[in-house]
Amino acid sequence: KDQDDVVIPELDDFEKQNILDSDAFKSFFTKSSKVIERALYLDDSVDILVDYTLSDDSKSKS
Amino acid sequence: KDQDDVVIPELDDFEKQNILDSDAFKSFFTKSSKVIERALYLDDSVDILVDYTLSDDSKSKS
Amino acid sequence: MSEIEESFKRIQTHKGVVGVLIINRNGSVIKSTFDQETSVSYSKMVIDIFPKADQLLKINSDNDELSFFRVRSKDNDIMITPDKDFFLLVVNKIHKE
Amino acid sequence: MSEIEESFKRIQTHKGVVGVLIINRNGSVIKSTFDQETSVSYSKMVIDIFPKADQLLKINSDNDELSFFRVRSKDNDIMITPDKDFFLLVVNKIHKE
Repeated sequence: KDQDDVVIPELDDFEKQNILDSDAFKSFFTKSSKVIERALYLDDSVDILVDYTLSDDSKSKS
Repeated sequence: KDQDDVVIPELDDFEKQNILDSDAFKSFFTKSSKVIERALYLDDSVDILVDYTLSDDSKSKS
Repeated sequence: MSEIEESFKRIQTHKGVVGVLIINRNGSVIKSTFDQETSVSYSKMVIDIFPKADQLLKINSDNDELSFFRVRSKDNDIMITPDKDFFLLVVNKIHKE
Repeated sequence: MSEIEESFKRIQTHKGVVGVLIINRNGSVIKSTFDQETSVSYSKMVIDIFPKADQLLKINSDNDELSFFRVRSKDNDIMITPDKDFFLLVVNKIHKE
């Protein structure tokens, strides 16, 4: 498989910290974490894979 | 590209109709359409890519 | 009009929905509101992506079947529901109220 | 604790969240709550899937950048947000109330 041939470059702790401290990363994470948090809260309130028109019995079984 | 080498078998109208009339398809579509409809209604009510903490000005621009 | 037809129409006419595509696991188009070329383009991408998306889910959980796939851009939303035989794909234009 | 750290912790400790992974566009792990092997497995899959998911979106809309990716099974939810440099991946166990 192609995938097994892919080599993921490994970063050392210094390189990781430099990235975490960068403006590019902070900008990315500030925006992206909000999207994920909204998605998580949405997930908590409604599960689109659950059929709410079913009786409680059916729902428990599925 | 691999993708361009993929050959999608083409069905004639008779074959399509047979599939559409099958129990396997009806079962699939009944379940799947409900998931999609719930997802669409959810999409209408909240857009997770929109930052609701921004002022209306920022929101309009984005 | 059958219940299936009614469901299809409801999705198709939902505000913002640009198109609806149904394919089988071989990628053959069963029903589509897109033109032929667009349908085949989507179909090829779907049968290419789905095994990989399935693998992604299985990294952390062995027996769990992929039930829903979604990609969003600012303006577009593509949703796909699979079963063992078929895929239902819906393209939705995000509308801002 | 920085705002970044706080956001990371909030996501990590959200009910049902199994793990959080941040990688760059080369797939290198920048931060992760998963073990090394799992992190690399997810990373390889993400950088394999994303160009294809991006292509899927571009079938019907040229200039639209992929902003959110999601795959659901009955019990698991994998969400990924990208930008031009990074990917944030969160695995959530679906809990039924």
